[in-house]
Amino acid sequence: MFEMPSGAEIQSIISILKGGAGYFVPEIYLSALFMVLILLDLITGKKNRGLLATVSIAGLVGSLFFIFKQQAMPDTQFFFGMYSLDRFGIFFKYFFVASGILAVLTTVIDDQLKKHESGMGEYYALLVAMVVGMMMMASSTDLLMMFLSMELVSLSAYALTGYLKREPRSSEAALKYLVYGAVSSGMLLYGFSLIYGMTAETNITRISMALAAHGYDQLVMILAVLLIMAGLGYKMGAVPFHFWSPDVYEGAPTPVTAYLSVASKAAGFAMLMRFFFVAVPQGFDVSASALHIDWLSILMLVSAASMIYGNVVAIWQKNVKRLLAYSSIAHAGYLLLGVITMDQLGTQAVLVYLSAYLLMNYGAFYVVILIANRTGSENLDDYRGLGKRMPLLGAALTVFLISLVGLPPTFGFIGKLMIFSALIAKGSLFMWLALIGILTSVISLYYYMLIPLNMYLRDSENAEQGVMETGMGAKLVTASLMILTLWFGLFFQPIANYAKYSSVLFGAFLN
Amino acid sequence: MLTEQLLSIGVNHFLTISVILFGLGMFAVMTRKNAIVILMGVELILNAANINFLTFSKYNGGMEGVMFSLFVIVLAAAEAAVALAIVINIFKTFKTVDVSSVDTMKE
Amino acid sequence: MMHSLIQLSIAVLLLPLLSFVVLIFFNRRLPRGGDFVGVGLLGTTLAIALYIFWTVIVQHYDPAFRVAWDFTWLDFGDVPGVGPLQIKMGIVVDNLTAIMLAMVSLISFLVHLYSTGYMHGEPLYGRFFAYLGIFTFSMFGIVLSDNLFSIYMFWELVGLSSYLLIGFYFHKDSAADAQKKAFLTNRIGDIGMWLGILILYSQFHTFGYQEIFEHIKNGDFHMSQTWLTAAGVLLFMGCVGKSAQFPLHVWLPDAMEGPTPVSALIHAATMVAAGVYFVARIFVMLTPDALHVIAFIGAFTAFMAATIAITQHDIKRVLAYSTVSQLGYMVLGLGVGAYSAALFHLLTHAFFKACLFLGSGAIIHAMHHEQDMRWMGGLYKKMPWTFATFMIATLALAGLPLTSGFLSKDAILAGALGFASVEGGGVFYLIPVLGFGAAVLTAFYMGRQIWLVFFGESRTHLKPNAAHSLDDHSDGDVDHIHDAHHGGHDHHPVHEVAWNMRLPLVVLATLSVFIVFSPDPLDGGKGWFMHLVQTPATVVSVTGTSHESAGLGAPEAGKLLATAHTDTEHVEAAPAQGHGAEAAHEAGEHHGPVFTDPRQAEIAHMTHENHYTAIKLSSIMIVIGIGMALIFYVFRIIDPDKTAQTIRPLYLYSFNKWYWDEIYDATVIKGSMLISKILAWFDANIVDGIVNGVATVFRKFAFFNGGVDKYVVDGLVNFTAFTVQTTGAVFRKIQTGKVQTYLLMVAVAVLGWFAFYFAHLVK
Amino acid sequence: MLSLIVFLPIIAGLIILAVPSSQKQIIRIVSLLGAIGQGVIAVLIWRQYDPTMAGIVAAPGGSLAGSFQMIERVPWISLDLGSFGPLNIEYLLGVDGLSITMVLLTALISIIGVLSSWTIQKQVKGYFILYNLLATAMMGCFVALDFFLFYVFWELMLLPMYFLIGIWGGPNREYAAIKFFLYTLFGSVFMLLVMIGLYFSVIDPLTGHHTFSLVAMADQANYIKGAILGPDNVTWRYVAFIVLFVGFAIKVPMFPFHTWLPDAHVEAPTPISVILAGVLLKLGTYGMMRINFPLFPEVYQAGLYVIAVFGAINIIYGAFCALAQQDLKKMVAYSSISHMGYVLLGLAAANSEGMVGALYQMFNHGTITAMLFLLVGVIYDRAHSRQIDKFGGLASYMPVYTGLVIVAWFASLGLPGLSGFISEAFVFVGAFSAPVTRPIAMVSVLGIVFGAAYLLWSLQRMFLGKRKPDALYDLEVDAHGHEHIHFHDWKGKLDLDARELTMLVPLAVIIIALGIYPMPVMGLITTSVNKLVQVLAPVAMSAVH
Repeated sequence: MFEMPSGAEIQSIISILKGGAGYFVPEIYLSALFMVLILLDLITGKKNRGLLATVSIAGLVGSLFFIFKQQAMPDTQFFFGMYSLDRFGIFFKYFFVASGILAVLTTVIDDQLKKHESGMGEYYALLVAMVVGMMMMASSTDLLMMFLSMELVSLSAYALTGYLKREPRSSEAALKYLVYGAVSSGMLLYGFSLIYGMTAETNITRISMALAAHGYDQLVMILAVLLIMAGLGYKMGAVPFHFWSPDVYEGAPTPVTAYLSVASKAAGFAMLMRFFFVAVPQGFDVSASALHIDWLSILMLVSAASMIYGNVVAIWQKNVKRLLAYSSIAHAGYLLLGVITMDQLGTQAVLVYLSAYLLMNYGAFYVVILIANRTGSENLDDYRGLGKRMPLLGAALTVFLISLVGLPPTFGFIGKLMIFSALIAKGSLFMWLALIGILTSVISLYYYMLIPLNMYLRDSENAEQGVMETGMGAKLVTASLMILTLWFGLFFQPIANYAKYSSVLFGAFLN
Repeated sequence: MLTEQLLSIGVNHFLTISVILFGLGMFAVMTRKNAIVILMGVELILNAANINFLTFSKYNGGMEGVMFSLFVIVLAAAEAAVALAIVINIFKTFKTVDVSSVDTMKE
Repeated sequence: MMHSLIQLSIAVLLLPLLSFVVLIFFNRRLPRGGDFVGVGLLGTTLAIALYIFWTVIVQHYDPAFRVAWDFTWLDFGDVPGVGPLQIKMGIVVDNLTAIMLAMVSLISFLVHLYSTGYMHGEPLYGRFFAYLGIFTFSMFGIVLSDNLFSIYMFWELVGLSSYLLIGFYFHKDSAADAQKKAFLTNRIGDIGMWLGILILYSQFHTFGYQEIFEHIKNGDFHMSQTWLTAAGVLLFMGCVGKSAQFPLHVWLPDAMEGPTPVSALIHAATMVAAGVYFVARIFVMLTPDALHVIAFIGAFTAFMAATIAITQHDIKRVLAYSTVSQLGYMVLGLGVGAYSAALFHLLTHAFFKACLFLGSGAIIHAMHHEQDMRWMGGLYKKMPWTFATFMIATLALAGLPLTSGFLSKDAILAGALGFASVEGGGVFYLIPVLGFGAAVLTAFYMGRQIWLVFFGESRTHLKPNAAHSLDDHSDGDVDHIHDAHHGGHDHHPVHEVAWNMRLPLVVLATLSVFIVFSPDPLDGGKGWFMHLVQTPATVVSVTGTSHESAGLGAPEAGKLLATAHTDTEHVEAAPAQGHGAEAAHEAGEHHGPVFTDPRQAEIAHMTHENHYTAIKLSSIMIVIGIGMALIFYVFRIIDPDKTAQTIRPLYLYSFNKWYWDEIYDATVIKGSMLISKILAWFDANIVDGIVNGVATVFRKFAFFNGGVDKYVVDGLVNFTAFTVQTTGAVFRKIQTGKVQTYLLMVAVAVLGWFAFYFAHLVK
Repeated sequence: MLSLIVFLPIIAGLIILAVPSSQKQIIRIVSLLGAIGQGVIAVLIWRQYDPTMAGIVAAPGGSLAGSFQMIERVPWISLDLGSFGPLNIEYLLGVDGLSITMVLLTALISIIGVLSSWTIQKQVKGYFILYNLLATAMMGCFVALDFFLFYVFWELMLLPMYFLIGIWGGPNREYAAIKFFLYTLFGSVFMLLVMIGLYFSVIDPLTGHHTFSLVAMADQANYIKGAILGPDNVTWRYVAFIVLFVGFAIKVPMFPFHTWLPDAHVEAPTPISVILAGVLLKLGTYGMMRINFPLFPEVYQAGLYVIAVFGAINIIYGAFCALAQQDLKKMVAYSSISHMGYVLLGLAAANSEGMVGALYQMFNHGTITAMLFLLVGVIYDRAHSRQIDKFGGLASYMPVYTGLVIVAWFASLGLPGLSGFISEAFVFVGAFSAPVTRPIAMVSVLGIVFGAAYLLWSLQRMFLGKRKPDALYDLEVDAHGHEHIHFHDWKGKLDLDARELTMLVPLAVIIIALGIYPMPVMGLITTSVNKLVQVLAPVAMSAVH
């Protein structure tokens, strides 16, 4: 039934591919970087840490150039509609590269990884691979591409999580992550298959057309959406698909934790928004049932659950990494609020919130790593009296946490402001969600403040009280992150405007 | 006779099978202790999806389904590789491949 | 252009303040504690006050004399709904003011002088004069105020100074208690007064007397007449507190904890009279109903206090209760409409009661701070001057003819009789009856006091373990005077006091003789006072309308008032004119005012009618009283102690001051303390987290730093904390650490969700 | 001018940041200079201020210049929100009658606070940095006319306060600090929602865009029909009002949201108590007058009675609780609850007398309570105890201290001639003149007695009566037979020393002066308050007379 394509056809295909490649430069470039890193690792022996780090940072920074060049290009779809180039995607490309750079920076200061005996080659390679994968997650417009990119991210993530082979918690985290991830992606895949079955299409734009044209069976659609939500929810770490995240965040090497909690979550959101805004923008037709059933209502429940669950459970944590893990679940909930409004303002809000989250969460983890290097512990009780012993870090961490709570004058506050603005702009429709968000953020204050509470209000039992010195570079990074968090808290115009500019998805029509 | 029966096999049959496979996979994943068996369960899930894709691409026409299943198979292989590495590592550190006994981090 | 009298009276007002300021800051640096500053400044004040008195009273001898001056104190700008609103402060000088100024400054000066002797050697000698200074200042303030707001301010300021002076021996717990009691009791009265002021302000947006009276006259009072009565009664509550009327009289006797000069100045002559003065100021706006209340309270107080006075042992307490009783007379007088009589009594009483207190002070001084009359006696030889003056004052107090007291008290009683006959009702005769009863008792207890103190043998030696009981008047703890004074007092004989304490006695005694006030020893009405201080015409319309217009909407009530006013005039035209004519005829010899308000006119008339009855009756009463005193104490025909035994319950009832203190303590004080305890508990345990109970429950499954979780519980408000915590605790358990459980959860979630939608779609 | 007075402390803070933490004296002096600078500017502003200009709302034609003064207006943020038009946030400062008094108060209290912080020895550097941050935030709240800016300052106060209580506080400080933080945040997060809602409901007549400007929001004409808080959306307007009110009421603090206050005060170090009682509480009522009431006048009118009831509860309830306290500082804390009740009552009167009384009470309560807490601090420094019953007869040994205590105590119980009386009096005058609140006013008058009761009682127990021989101090008799007491481990002067006098005497002078002639302060506020009353009660106005 399939007849072979003629030579001419093959020619045309190749030319099309060539044409598309022009829009694909950053990804190609980063894949190259990936290769380079592996080769470097093979060539240079064990003593290559500094080298690899520098190369990967240099490479990542270089990629920014190509991304920048893409801004001039018109929004388009290529590779037979498999992949798209639009402002939304570009924003996330910047985002992931930035997070990649930060990941490298956090890696180089982490003592755990320094002590890691078998080299770091694959580590940086995998890091870059993840960047590529996430970029593709953000830009792919075809179910197949989405699945592939997501798997790419997941596989590298498993490996990175289990990178500390001697560390039981690391391995355990890897195992859980793996099993959980595999099943979730399996569900996602099954959901995709159902969609494909209903529409005979894999390109999301055409899917939405098909859905609009021929209609579909409600029940199957719901099943498909639920399964897809399971897959995406796992990437975003949203209740009730979050279960992996606390354990993985706790077990993984801290830089990886930071990376996962920010970047792969963001990738999940990018994909979520693209899929739902483009493939099923109108939700479902509600005529079918009295109860207003559509994917929006599912998202609402997910987001409410995430906000409540994440914050409430975080109160109980005494391990800082785990605490931040739970809080990241809550933040997924806040981000979903922006998605629910399903308009440009909401998208803009999500983008702003994400960039805020990038700064503050990375800042927090950065300081946590620095502290862990000194005290060798991530337990809340071991933070006692640290405020006096490392003044800068203490202050910085406090700022990041305040920002995570969402108090002015920090970037986090702006994120919350935008999100809630988006909600309230919709009138009283989403007010109850806004209320949940507000109240849970009060709860979040409590557990976030536990850290400064221990750092400043309590004195450590152990005798030595001297000031703990940290490297100049580390101090510099911390300080700059802190200043940025504060600066954008007061002058967020550029970022917010850029987010507005970027809140345009190919093939999606947001009011 | 036989051919008729073969011809009378429709989408539903395939879908039923895939659902069964999916269910079996989930069941295996949730109940089996041995990590390897769990991975098998994952394979079942993926292949259930594959069956869907192939069925749909057969009955809707078009190649996307076939492509999809091909890539899935490839990915499954890759995933298995990573998985095995991790499982081996687990065995090294925990001296067991019983997933349910690997629960030092909780709550 | 400010009237010269105003300037002078401002000087009068401020000089004592100056004395206060100087002394409070520099008393330690100045020689002799700077007492000369106080005395000197007060002397000047006295001179000025007397000059004012001379100009006002003697030069223009005119009932209607009045100069006023005011300035804008607060400017509220153009208030929405009211228009331009200014709060003015000002002073008014009329006959009454001039008289009060003279009286207050005179007594104050004498007390200053007296204190230089009496308080000599006190560690806080200088500060004492400072306090006297601020008291005098605030007292002048009350006298001169032309509006309710400023009088209220000075009202509380005298409260403060009395607080400070009562507690002058603050190291004595009794004194500390007394000062607190005095201030709080007064505050209760002030609440009423303040509410009264508020009622008036809320209607007229002004505090000035004249404006308010004008408005009322014009029927601008837009609430029901009942409110006006209420306003009157409430304002009167201020007087109840300050002038120690029942039920707020309890503080005055305790106030005797203060130094005796203070008792003389503040708690006998001036401050306590301020209440009466204030009622006189607002007299014209008091509705008949309000006046009835006032009359009854006055009468009851007069009688009750007298009954208590007869059994007290402490020389000062007897005088204190007699003060309360006499104030009762004055209030009674105002209540029955005997306006000028009451104020007349205020003046006379000020002099003879001050004289009595200073005399008792001299005695106490001489007796080395012995205050119990049971251990005195036979002093008339040793202290002739004191005895003489004390005697005159006593007679005045008892109200014997030829004394000032006779004139005023008799006028009041006459008024009471007149009032009763006008009101007609039998119950109203209770007032004169109580009045005369009090007269008997007054005569009796004063006779008793004179006898116990001055006659018979000295009973000092009879006192059980003297040394000890001296110490309960002065805890030997941080007290230097008493070392100075009764260091081995047995050796020193009792002797007459020095000139600076004797002079005031003489002056005051002289002022207790009838001739000062009236040429006719039997009729104060012929005197200058009664002429110059005449009952002002009321501004409220007559009785009856109050009931009709009660409960009507504001404007209607206003109109109705106006009409009612007019037609009542029609109705009562005849009698009003009748009495008016007679009153006018009386006016010929009595200079009595002519009233438009028939009720006032009638009362004035009947008062005059009853004048001689009153004289006869009261003389009889006094004779009875003194007679009994003689029977009991001089001739000892009946042994008072035996009698006390036979009528023990009555005796105790009187001796324990009708148990008012106990009653109040049991109800008011204990009550509020209880409430406060309850509320505080409520605050600590209920409001601050209904959770605290829950908290304990919750701590059981808190595994986290015992302290910290408590913070959440109490910190997050009430049940929120609990919910948050528990849900957290429950959800936590979901995270079992077993990846397969997680997957199960996800599967369950997805399937459950699907089932939910399935159910909704398939039906 | 205003920017300077707002950010001067921050500048001081930055300078301190550069100073090595060993140089305690320099740090103190720097922040003192900062505070004094603030004071000087405040006085300059006061001199320049024209009391005839009303403020509250924009002058006819929508220009601020006609009604507010010392306006500073800089575009801050301008975003494109697509279909919602541009988001404009302005850096908008200005003063009117409501703020000018509070600015003066804040400047004064800041100076006092620095002086009384002199004795802080622990982590001086950090302390003063936070202190200056706090000072900036407070001042900012009072001069900000842009809701967003106000909110930023408002939240900015929380963190320094948290640490100042939490690090330098008493034994139970952690609890008090987190409690304060959570309570106040709970109040303010709702404010965030309302703020956004208002933003989408209000159009600035001049630009035609949505705006955060409080002045524009105060004019009901600027609200869009159909918007979430539009004039026709009654339900949400009520909700918004209540939410805002609770937010501010927590700061006031109003029963039943007051329980953070006693703990915070008891644990906080003296200067922080002074700031807290002197300025922060006023922010609650200021917020009501500036934001809560003018933005929702009709809801306010509907709620007068309730507000008044809560005011009365505060007055009586606070007084009763104070009566039962053993800890002197706790008693003072409850007394401020009681006194803020007067402010609420005055606000509920909705007429000029009441509002002027309330605003004036805010100022006076600031000075008086500051003095009270300073005095408590003095005795605590010496005796390391605040248990009322442990003292007795102190008047004999600390006459100057006792004198000032008497001034403060009597000012607090509203003695005429001292500033507290005037404000309380006019609160009552106003509340009684308004028919709605009349009955409540009559009840609240009881507060006068109970106020006197707890103050006099504590005065008696601590300063009068017999000296209680006690572990706090021992006694020695000198050659002249005069007795002196010595507090254990207190080396300093027994009676007040120079520094304490420099803090206390000015306050006493202000209290007395403003008690005798209030116009210097009252004259500033009357015009604005009259305007405010007009804005709040366009209907009720004609009804009064």
